[in-house]
Amino acid sequence: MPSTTETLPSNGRSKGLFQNTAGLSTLITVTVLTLAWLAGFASRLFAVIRFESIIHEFDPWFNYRSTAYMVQHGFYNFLNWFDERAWYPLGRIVGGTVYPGLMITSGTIHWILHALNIPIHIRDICVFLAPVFSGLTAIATYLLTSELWSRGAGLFAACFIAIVPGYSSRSVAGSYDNEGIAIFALQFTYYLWLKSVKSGSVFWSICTALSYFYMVSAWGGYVFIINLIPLHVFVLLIMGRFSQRLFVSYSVFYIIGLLLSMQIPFVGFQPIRTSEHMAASGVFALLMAIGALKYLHSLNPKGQWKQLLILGGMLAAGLVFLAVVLLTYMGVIAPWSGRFYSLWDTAYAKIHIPIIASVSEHQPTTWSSFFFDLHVLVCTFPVGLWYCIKNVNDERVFVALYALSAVYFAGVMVRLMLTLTPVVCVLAGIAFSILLDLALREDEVPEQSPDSEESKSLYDKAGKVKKRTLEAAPNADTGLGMNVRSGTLIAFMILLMLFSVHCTWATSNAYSSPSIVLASYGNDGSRKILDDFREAYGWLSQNTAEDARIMSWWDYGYQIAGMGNRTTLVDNNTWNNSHIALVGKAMASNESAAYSIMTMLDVDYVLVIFGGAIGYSGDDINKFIWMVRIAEGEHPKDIHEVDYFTERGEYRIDSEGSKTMLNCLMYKLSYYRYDSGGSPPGYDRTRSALPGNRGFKLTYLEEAYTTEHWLVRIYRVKKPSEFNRPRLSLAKRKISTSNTISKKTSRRRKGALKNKPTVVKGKKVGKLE
Amino acid sequence: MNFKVLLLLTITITYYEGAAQPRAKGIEEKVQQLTDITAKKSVIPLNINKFKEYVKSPPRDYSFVVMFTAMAPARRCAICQHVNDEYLLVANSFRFSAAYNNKLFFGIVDFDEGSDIFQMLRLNTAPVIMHFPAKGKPKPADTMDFERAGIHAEAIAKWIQDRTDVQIRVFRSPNYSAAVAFSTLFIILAGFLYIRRNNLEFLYNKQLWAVCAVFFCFAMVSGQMWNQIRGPPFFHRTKTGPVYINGGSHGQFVLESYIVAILNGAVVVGMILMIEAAGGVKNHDPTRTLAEGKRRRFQSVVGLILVCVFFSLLLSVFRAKTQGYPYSFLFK
Amino acid sequence: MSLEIESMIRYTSPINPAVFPHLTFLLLGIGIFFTAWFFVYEVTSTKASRDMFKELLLSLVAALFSGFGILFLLLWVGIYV
Amino acid sequence: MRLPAMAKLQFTLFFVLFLTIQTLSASVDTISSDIKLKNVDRTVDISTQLVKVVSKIVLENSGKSSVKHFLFAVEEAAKNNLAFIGAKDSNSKDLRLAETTVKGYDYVKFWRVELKEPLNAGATVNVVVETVFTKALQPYPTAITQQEDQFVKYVGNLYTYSPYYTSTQKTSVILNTKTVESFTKVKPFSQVDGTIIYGPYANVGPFTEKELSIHYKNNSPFLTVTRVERLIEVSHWGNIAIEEVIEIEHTGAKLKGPFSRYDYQQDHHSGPASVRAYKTLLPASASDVYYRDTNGNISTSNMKVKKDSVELDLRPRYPLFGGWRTHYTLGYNVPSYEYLYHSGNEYLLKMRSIDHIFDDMQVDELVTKIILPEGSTGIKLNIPYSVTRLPDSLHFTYLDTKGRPVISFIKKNIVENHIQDFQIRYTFPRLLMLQEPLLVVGFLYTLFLCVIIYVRLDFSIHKSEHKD
Repeated sequence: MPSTTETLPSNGRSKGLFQNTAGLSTLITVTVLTLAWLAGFASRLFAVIRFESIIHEFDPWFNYRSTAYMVQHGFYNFLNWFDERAWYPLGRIVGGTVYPGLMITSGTIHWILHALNIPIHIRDICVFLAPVFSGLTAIATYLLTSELWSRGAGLFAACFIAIVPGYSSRSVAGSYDNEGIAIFALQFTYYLWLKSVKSGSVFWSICTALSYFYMVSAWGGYVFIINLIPLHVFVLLIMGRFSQRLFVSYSVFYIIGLLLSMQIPFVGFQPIRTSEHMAASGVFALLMAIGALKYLHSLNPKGQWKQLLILGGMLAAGLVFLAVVLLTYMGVIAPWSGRFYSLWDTAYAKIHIPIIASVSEHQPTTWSSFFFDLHVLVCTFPVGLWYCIKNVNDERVFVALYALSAVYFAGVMVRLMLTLTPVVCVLAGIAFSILLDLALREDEVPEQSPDSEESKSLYDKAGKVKKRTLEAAPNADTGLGMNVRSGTLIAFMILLMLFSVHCTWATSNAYSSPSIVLASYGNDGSRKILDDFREAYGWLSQNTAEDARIMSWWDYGYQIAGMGNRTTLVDNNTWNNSHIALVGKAMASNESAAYSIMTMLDVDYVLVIFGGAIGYSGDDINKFIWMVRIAEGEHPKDIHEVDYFTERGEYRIDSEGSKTMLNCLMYKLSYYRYDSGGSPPGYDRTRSALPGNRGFKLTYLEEAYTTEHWLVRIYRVKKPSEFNRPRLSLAKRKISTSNTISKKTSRRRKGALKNKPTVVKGKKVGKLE
Repeated sequence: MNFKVLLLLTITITYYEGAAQPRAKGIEEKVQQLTDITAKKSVIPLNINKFKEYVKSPPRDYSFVVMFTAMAPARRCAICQHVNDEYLLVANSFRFSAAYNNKLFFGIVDFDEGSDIFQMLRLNTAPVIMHFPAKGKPKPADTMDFERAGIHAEAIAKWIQDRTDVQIRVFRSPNYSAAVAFSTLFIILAGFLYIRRNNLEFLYNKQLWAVCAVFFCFAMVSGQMWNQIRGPPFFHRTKTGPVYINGGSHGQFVLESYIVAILNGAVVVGMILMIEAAGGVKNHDPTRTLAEGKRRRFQSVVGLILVCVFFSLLLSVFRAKTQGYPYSFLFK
Repeated sequence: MSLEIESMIRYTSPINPAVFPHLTFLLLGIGIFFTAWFFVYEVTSTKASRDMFKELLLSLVAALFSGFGILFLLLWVGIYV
Repeated sequence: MRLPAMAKLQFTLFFVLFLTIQTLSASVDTISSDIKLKNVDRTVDISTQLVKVVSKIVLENSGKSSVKHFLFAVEEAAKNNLAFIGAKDSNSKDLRLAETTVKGYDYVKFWRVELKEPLNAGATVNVVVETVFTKALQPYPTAITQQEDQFVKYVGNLYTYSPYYTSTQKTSVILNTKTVESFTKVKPFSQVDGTIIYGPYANVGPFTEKELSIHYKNNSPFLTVTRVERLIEVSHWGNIAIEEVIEIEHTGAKLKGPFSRYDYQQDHHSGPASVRAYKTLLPASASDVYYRDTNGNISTSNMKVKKDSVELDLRPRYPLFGGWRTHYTLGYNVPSYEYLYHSGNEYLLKMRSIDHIFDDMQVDELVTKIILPEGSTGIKLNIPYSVTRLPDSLHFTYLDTKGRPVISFIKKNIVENHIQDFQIRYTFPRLLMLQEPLLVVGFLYTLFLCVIIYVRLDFSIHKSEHKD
């Protein structure tokens, strides 16, 4: 962390140079924040330096595509954009199903730059948006923390969040996703909220509402805000910390925030119709009730108001709660959505929503990934929490709640580590600043005790250090003493060093691969670029019909649309489970059954990812079992997960594998004429096994293209007229194949072996015997 | 429908056989008896004779699902009870469902009644749920695999549907236990507060709250949620002795998470010690005696050692789990 | 056609592209130094101890040097304006 | 958006058409009877995707008066495929050519070749006329599978097509292959390895046509550049940036049936008609070359620096089979002293209007845009061959205020022989070069002024200091 280590020298440089501490503090703050910004920006550029300025894995491609669309066609056309390239034949109303904040942000930047005749391509703006915003996040964190504790703590927190892997994991250059800007909006909203609670001014609460509006437009995680702030208010009420300031700030924020948030097409009426938002309105009602009671109390200060107040408050709370429950049962308010519900009932998703469970980032979090993402912060932020609670006030209540809820969510889902990271940085910053502050302060400070409340910050430490070095000797034995202090200092500098190197390492090794371009390293350290994805998408975009429909598993939908510019059936916005299940069914069923599905969806090409040749583990065969599960969820009659496992319940693709597995479409498309890939020929490096069913022929599809390393395989679905047998017999075959596929295909394969002993087959025969 | 074809086939065959050997019970008779028993209780307890008669002997047009278990407390089979409940649940919901027909029956064999059945089927574990198809011998897939499917009633129902195309919707009597527990807890709490209503300042004891919060953080950060969802073993036993730390970064043992929580805690305690030694955040200027100075020096040194040692321990544990992690501090 | 190609001389840049990086570092360095000085002066001087002329001078020098520095930076990275 | 541009383009096209018609109607020639072709030695090179015809003509003036020029004719069938025509005399000096017409022969395309010095009566002169035809070779069969060879059919004229009487002539067709399915057999002819020689034929009258058709194997790359957009950006800071946006299609026999990566990997001879890679020659001084498409860099390419050129071995993302297309962007920088000349404020840019893309290339459409520095005036363009000049436009980029003038012209049906220099003259006051840096300086200075004013305005910094 260059920046924190930078702060002390900058102190040293500026020591005694100026007397005006106020200006000096501003100067140092600005310097540190700038350095934090630079460090954060620089530490996110590994991907660009190693590869190129390119949009990363999946969702960013959609964001990029819609941003480009907006830049080209203007904002209103974007809001009304009906994308017929996605979810064929349903299509997708993009304007109404995205959080447009991201696109608007980068679109605005693009517009400004071009107004200044700076012709930067929109792609580059998208690539570098997140790193730039990380700097803003650092500043927002600084503001938040200095509201909470002190400016020194704020600087620490800013430097932490600038480079902590838990945040840079989602904001490296190229990962153009909502989180990149949402975290900034989150922190800034919280800062403004604390400001408004502190000051109780309408201005700040309106600012809060506006920032909240930006957050709503940017990310679905705004629900976290709209539940955390009411929780804060509620807890304050319970603690008997009701005040006019609270009343004003919350009611203004709630009303304006509600109205603004409903302006986002995608959100629409959810804020008043869904349970996720009910806490806010409930607390609002409660606050109103208590405000009224307070007012009554103020009318007549005598009498048994206290009991009445408590009683009335409880009554109001009960009423609100009952009302919400009642409305939910009446169906006026939608119950919690699955994704949200799975946060509480942790087993829910696994049983009911395989699509959510299938995503790796929805898994619970192990301690090692906590440590990986937060390193030293993970074991220092409880200290900050401790002291925040020990000397509590309104805003520290808030940060405590923030920490507790965020840490719970992070425990449930790896993905929500993102919401935990900022608060961890804040609290750890507080902890470090307390400690170093004390370690650097003199022992007896009679004349400084008055201003010591504010001197609890970074900038005037160094000056004191220099001072105390002069006359440390006399009171060394009564106080901590020089050695201890310097020991502390050195130790913690080492910790921070470790933290910074860890952050750099983690960001560069774990979070900086575009996953579009793969790099394989030879023994001599030479790097080989595997560019198969772009090869395949480029082929699609150039050599297929404009309106060709590509069937693939949903992971690749956005990339096909973004790079291949072709129509897809399903994509990463998994809004229609049954459609995905249909594709899964097609992949999971045998060729003829799949063909009927594909003709039903008039598919022209099928695209599968096959890593067997280069040992790429994230390919479709490894994801296949999820396709089966999702398909089974919708079509329990036709697809049974059990059929794809061996008798012993293993999932394997070699000759031991189950018949259904060896004859399903996905298997055939992956291994069709796959005989290269090292020795023995046809050896699957990913599964490290020899495919069980080989040398088969495809009746209904033909290989259209296969990339250089076999990573992407594209097949063309033949038209009914193109079969090597009359159209009529198709119907017959479909009936007859219901449960005797295995025999049929095996017989057909034998026939093929006998009839056409080509070189390949000859080799294989040799292998088989 | 393919299954229907099979059924027809079996029926014809069984008819033929029935004609062939009159002394074996006719199919209708058996079905009749079974239906009668089922009318009384949804799961038919089987001893060796009944088992032979209803389940093994050929003329059958119904498929039989049998659970082999050991319910006797002497057997000390904890899971058996659990599986039994779920199994009963399935059986009942089939019994009282609209899809009820006499093509599927549920049986139960307790080890203490029918140990010879266990021997006959060469079973040496319990509980086992097996399906005896209407025709042919049970295939390996006819034995339910608890490891993969789990022992929930839904899983059993699903498995049954796989084997015999009979679909069973499980009617779980809604589970109020959680609600009840919560309400009781709430009532107790309320009552407690009501009793202590004249001195509630323990509620305002920040120490208490802080401790709770910090411990919650430790629990979460050490991955207790993961344990709760994934249910890993407490620790791993190998020939070379017990292993406490899971090798991979994607897994962890329960004990491991406790260890990590303790390490974190130690670091936190160390830091707090140092801060308190240095005078705490409320800088009440500390008393200036030599003894006091010594104590504070000692305390902060202890805190420093705690922080450094335990953090580097944590780091080395993490390093052991993460392949190719280059950095370490104090210890390898 | 006023003059023929033979009578013309080959056009080379007024500044040898090889020295762009050095120029960039030099000018930007000076520019940043003055900018820093300017800002330090701004934040650390009270409104009493502020000298308009000095501010203007500082900012002008800073602007000049960093302006040319930025230009050569652009040229160096390949944006030929 | 693009419609007005189209409209403009159309308008200019009509305008130019109109002009050409004017000129044509102006130049009408007659076939003088006293010119004879003593001997014509014609080589037809059809070993690539182009048809290059080089006819060495011995011209004889059998009349009384001397002649200054003669006519060269292109038969009706081939005249639409004609991409380039050029004539040289015996010591290979270029002769001036002008398109013309002849009464009664409207269907034929005539070119008037101006001789350097008039040909006296009875004298002879040697003239070499080179013509290049594109799209004259038809793949037959039109669709082949991955493993098959590509066969094409050439249909031409057995005799030299000429408005004059030809005494003796000889035609040798270069195929570079022995596998010839069929070819016209008119005695005397001989087939020596890779070449078919017809003739000599004696005494052929004017305008005689006889079909010559050859059906043979031709696996040479049939790549057509459907469109090139060449952007030349001149900067007076010593650099000329060139960017070419290229769209390529394989116009040989279409790929029939599946593409099998397995077969393609097994032996390197599989897919004989497919194009794995090709070489592009850049100027020797080209630096920081980039090669990318809309999805980012194309990592499969490597660069060899030769002494007289930079050879770029471009591999498209995927091999090109019949009917497959690809597109990419190729850009590089060259120092200005290579191509830019000046005296005082007068500048002259002398550059290739199109550069080498691959050997024997055929380009359907070329758009060349030249971006001159901001503030350059008096722009004059001249090009060795006729092009369609598009209306000038403005281009805005870094630190521009009123935009840079853009000169652009368009030409269709281009082959390698068109790689020639254009010249563009303009005046540019050198002081304008200071404009950009001063822009930046002014911008920064205003920023600083804002800061100064802000500090004067607002003292909340101090207040906020004391507050928390």
